[in-house]
Amino acid sequence: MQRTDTAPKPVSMPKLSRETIVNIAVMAILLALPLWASSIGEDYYVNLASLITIFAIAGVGLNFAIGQGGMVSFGHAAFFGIGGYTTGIAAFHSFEETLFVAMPFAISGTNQMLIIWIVAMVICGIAALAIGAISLRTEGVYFIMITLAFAQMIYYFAISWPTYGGEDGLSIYLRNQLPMVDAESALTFFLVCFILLLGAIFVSARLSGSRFGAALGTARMNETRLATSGIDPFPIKLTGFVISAMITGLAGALFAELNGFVGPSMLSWHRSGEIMVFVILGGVGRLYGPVIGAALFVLLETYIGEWTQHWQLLLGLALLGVVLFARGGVMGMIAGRARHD
Amino acid sequence: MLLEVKGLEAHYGAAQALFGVNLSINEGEMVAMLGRNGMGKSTTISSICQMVTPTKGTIEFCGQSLNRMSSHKAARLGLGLVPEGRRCFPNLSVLENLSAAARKGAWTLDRVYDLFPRLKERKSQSANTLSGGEQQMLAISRALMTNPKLLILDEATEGLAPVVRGEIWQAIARLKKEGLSILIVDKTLKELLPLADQAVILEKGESVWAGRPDTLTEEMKDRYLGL
Amino acid sequence: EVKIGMITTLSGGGSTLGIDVRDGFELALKQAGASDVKLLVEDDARKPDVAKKLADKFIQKDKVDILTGIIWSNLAMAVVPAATRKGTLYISPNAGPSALAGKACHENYFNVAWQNDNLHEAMGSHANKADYKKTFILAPNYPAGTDALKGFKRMYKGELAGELFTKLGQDDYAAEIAQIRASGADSVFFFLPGGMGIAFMKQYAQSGVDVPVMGPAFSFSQDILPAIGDAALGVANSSQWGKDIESEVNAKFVKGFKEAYGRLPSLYASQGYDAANLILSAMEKADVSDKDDFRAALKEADFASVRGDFKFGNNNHPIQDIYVREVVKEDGQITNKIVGVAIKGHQDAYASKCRMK
Amino acid sequence: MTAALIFEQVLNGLQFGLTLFLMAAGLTLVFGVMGLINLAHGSLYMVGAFCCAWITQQTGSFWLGLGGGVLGAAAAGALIEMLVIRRLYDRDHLDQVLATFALILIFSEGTRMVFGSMPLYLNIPAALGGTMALPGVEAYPVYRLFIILAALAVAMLLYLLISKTRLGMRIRAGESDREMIAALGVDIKTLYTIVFALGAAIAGLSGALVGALRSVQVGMGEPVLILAFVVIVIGGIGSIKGALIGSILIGLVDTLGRIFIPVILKFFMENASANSIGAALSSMLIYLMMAGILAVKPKGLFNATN
Amino acid sequence: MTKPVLEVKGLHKSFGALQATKNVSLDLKPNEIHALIGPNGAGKSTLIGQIAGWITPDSGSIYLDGEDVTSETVASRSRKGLGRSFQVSSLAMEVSARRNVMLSVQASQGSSFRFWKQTKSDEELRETARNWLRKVGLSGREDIAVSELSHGERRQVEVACALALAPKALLLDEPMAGLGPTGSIQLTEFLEEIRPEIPILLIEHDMDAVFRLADRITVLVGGAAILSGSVDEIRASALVREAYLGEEA
Ligand SMILES: Nc1ncnc2c1ncn2[C@@H]1O[C@H](COP(=O)(O)OP(=O)(O)OP(=O)(O)O)[C@@H](O)[C@H]1O
Ligand SMILES: Nc1ncnc2c1ncn2[C@@H]1O[C@H](COP(=O)(O)OP(=O)(O)OP(=O)(O)O)[C@@H](O)[C@H]1O
Ligand SMILES: [Mg+2]
Ligand SMILES: [Mg+2]
Repeated sequence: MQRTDTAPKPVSMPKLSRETIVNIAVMAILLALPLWASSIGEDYYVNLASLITIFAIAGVGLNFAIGQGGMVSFGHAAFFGIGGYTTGIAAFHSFEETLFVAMPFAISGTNQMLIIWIVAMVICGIAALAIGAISLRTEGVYFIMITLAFAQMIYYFAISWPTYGGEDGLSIYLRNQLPMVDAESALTFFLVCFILLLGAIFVSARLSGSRFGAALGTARMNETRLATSGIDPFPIKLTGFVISAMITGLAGALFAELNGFVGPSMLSWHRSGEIMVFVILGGVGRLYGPVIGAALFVLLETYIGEWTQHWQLLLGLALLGVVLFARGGVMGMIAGRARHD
Repeated sequence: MLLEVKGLEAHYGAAQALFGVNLSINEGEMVAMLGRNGMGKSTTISSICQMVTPTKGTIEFCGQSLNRMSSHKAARLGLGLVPEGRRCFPNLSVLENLSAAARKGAWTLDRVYDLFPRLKERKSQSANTLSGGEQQMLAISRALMTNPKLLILDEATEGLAPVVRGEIWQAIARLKKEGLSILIVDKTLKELLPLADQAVILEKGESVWAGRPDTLTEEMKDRYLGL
Repeated sequence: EVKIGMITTLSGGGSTLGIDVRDGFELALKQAGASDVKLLVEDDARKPDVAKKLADKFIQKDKVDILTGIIWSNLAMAVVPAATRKGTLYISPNAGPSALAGKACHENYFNVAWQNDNLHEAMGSHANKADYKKTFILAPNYPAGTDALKGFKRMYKGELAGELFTKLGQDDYAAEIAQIRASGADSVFFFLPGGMGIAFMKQYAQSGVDVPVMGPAFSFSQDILPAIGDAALGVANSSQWGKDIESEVNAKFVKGFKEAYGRLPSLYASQGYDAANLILSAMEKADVSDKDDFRAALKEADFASVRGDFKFGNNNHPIQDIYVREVVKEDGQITNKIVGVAIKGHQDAYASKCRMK
Repeated sequence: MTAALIFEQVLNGLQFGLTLFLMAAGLTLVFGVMGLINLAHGSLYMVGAFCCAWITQQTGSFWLGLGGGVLGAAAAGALIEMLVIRRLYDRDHLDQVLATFALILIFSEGTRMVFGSMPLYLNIPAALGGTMALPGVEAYPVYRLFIILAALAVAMLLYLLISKTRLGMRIRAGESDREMIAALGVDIKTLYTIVFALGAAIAGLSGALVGALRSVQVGMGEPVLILAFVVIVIGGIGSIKGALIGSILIGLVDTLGRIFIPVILKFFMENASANSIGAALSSMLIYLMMAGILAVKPKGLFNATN
Repeated sequence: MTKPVLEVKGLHKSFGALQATKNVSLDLKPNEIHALIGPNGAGKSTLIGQIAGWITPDSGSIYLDGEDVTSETVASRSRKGLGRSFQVSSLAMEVSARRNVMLSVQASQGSSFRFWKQTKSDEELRETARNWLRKVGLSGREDIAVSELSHGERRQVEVACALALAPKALLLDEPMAGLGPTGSIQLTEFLEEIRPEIPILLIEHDMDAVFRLADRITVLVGGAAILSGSVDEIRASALVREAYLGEEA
């Protein structure tokens, strides 16, 4: 029924779309730089790459909620922080050789990362189940604000809870351990983070393409449609929210390991905003968007900070430029509008 | 000449929707725009009202070129739009819908209420809870309240009960008799054609025929309108 | 050559403290004409993880010998334990959390300012001297706040008219002031750093309550006094330094600071100045590449502190006199004047928990 | 604890709530009416306070400063509307969050570059200094009463503007369908600039008024901003009435909570822990209340649409 | 007598002072098209809303295949076999027509909590969706985003979505609205075709279609069902002429 000026797309589509090429390039650079830096003994850059990777995982988590389920959470710092505190508290008890809970059964601390990750994700999942069950009754801006409210509650709780340091936070004196590898080594730790990032992206992609993903995506686009098709939106969205929180929680646990420190600033609304910035900068709903977003943000923050004391002004201008002139984030700018088959 | 459109082309993103539409309306005339689904009738209307920016062609209204004019300025020259899908302001009451954009002139609240008494009954109800037909009446009235020189009706009788449809046709006939110029798109040719002074047929985004409605042959109706 | 990495707060809330520390530090280097010191300064924006990242950068990339500059306890806790454990020296020009003075003390960590509780303890001791019997005390509900009230109570012998923890960042104190009025207190001690203190003092002055107020120097330091204005006049506050301490080095510092930056120096500037001078004094005695030597030289604290006598205790925290200052107007400018000594040769309460000798 | 003290605390809560309302009013106007999440609203509050403090310092007149604060914020608002905000109306909330987050950074750093890092001096005018006796309260600061009155006046004017004037109708119409209201001949672009500047002016007013009570420093807008968001969400976005009720509710709950929770806890536990747990609880209280209200009424207490 | 597939008993609904549904009882039998007509604002959409579960009735009950579903959610009614279209299309606009239909197919096949298998390579799911789209006359348009389809085509997608649920009963709210003459005729023929399998409760202002399709017509005025009967009975009623049809009958 309509004509187009130019022939739409060449018939023999090249196998790799532009987005795929960008994705591969970004991941290759993210992997190659620390390998190179480590080879010349500059662990600082390796840690910087780990930081980007960890932020990217947090972003992948939030992106699943926003990009797939349309749940714009302004409280994901809660999960990031809970993941972090799980690590911090486990390490604290393991270091002090005290028990976390004595009654009704004894739970001691641990310094095994694998266990900590699982526990952190489970706790985040439970927290998200509770927060989501209440928050998902609301929508739009109300959802943004109620998630913020829950995060703020946890933030104030952490600040005034003396056992684990309150505002001063908790130091992790020794990085926790992984079986068979030396997690203290910057490069090894980076590789672990990188593999987890790949895992998070893979899981997120798989889920998005599944029947569950189809339902979740429809919940974002048109909830009425979803219900009319016979699928209750609420449990679908809640499940999506929980999965998203668990991924972000894992990132929090890694962040604590990287810094050797946890504190309430992991839970603050600025942190929620930053995770959201990673997602938007990279491009909402783009699988690898958060990687680009996190990399860009960390690099801007690090390098503008070196130039000038007024780096926040430049950072602000840079962010503003991206929103105004690169619709759909950096990925949108490079690879065009998102396509859903 | 009240409105003159020449060689109009328009795009949605990369996809071209209009490929050259010509259309002219004289003072006091009622012109029907005909065509099957998706042939570009609504797009032509949006282009006239500057809601879609034409990529080619000229639009002249009251001797003034509308090209590149912003939508509100074009409207103030005297375009009164009843859009496809009604688009009443859902969060405003009926009364507020009517008065928000009203401009001085012959059409007043009383006259509109006279035309559609149902609206008076519902004047403080918010528009999102009106029934479909009530919303349609509201949309027409809202356009009248701006006291336009040219009333543009896009599918103004869609989804209306037969009696109401009858009423609306009567109202349109009355408006025409009072000398209001009208550009109209509607499915029900049975009621439309007897009223119209001129008709234009769009086919795939192009105006392919223009003339008096009674000169429309059955063969053309079949070919262009699917009757 | 000695490479020093300074991580401090130069943007966002509380940046005046960081700026003063930096300026004081740079002034000392300039006055000493130290050409063999390379100072790198970066802004932590008051975020623990940024501070941590900067510390990594200074240690791993720039290979600095000494770190310094952190203002806030929570940032110090994020940076110091790991850095000192890895063998980097850390000289604190401000934050002195109790953990680092006690159980978690470390030979590579030196604090030239105070242990966090010091000024509060001094104020408690001052309250006894001023013969206050019923003091109302308040602080924000976070570790520094609870430590502050603990510190005050450690010395104070009178009875408490009330004890309140406020929300961190709170800026309306009408409700608290009403409680003070109703409590029948004969004095008020508060620890509300930054904007919280400004808001409290202004509102207190407007409230018509005329019970005398006292607090640590933080709410009356030169960087915020002008913002409080006349409402601060007459308030007693404790500080280990004052610009009117009579010594050659202090005069040189105050004059130099005014000339270089066009404003009066604050307590924080004096701490930055002392930190730099401490490092310079050690550099004269030892080479920084020999860690043990250099540490020993630092511990001797053989430098002229702007506050007068200064030495380190077993936990590398100062043993020092703490003064009582009063807010006054001098030539139309609001500032502090020393009116007495609150406590002499004071050492912090955590020193005994530190394993070091 | 006496009845008089409780009454005074209620008054304090009310007053605290109304200062919040001043901030929330402009926010809900822009947020509800134009559908824009403006995180930079706190920056406009800061601009108002800084302009007021600076002009007061230069001229010695608080009232000139107040006027300058309002105008300065309005001008800043109009400027960012035309340069930035205008491009965000038809974007989703995410883009708005990011862009206005960027504006916060720009404003904060810009203000620091102009005025330096030190807090500025701004005190209440002598005419409004001092206290007066109220029934049940022996001495209540006059300035706080003045703020109460100012907030109520703003509430009244805004309510009338939005719900009773044609300007208000057009603004609301634009919220649901900008394209359509423009097609009916309303210059929605200019209208929105005006509304945004109006919202900014109210933020500036509250910054100037409240700044004299608190501290005028970079970043002063952020804590208030979050509270103001809480207020308008509780009240129902876009509803001036909701913002008013919401802010009073928050003011009362926060004030009474932080005073009485420790008192109540002291019945159950020793003093020190009652104090710190009470403080912890009361800082979480308003968020707890917000979650509770939204769980029951997901669109706030007074939703403007429906 | 055959058992009705859908039965509504004594339904009441008020919006404030306005009584939008007044004691309405009606049923839908197998193999029939039951048309619901009435003036604008008579409460037809409100009635459909209550049957589908979007609006909670003040009193009365709704039975689907003999089971009381009055307190069930929208989704569960859909799963139990109630398909519907909306007066204004409600689809996921950003994705293709096929994706919209696939969702209904997937729901009809059971739980959506399947996390791993990719729908893209689920040929059966895609094929089924394609079949439904072909049935409503949208072959060749499956992979176009709904936002790029015309008004009329969207209506067809919506009907396909409803059919894909393999419903026991179909609620169609003005499916002809926005369709040109050709489209209306096609859709009429199609509904004719599925009538033997799926009974339809049809709201429509297009009287040509109603008179051609309906086995039974119920007239709703002011929230109440004032008359129910065959096409001829309704055409003949003076009351209906006056309240609704006007000159058109
Ligand atoms: N927002 C849009 N984006 C992309 N394409 C569009 C958009 N609106 C319409 N089109 C396309 O433009 C063409 C013309 O559509 P238009 O709505 O003008 O037709 P019409 O004659 O009004 O049809 P109908 O009778 O169905 O209302 C159609 O092919 C349609 O698919
Ligand atoms: N949420 C509501 N609040 C108040 N009144 C409402 C609400 N929903 C519907 N109404 C009113 O109930 C009446 C019935 O509306 P309904 O949409 O059911 O009519 P309808 O028969 O479908 O009309 P149409 O054929 O025009 O679509 C109308 O007068 C409408 O204004
Ligand atoms: Mg059309
Ligand atoms: Mg209807």
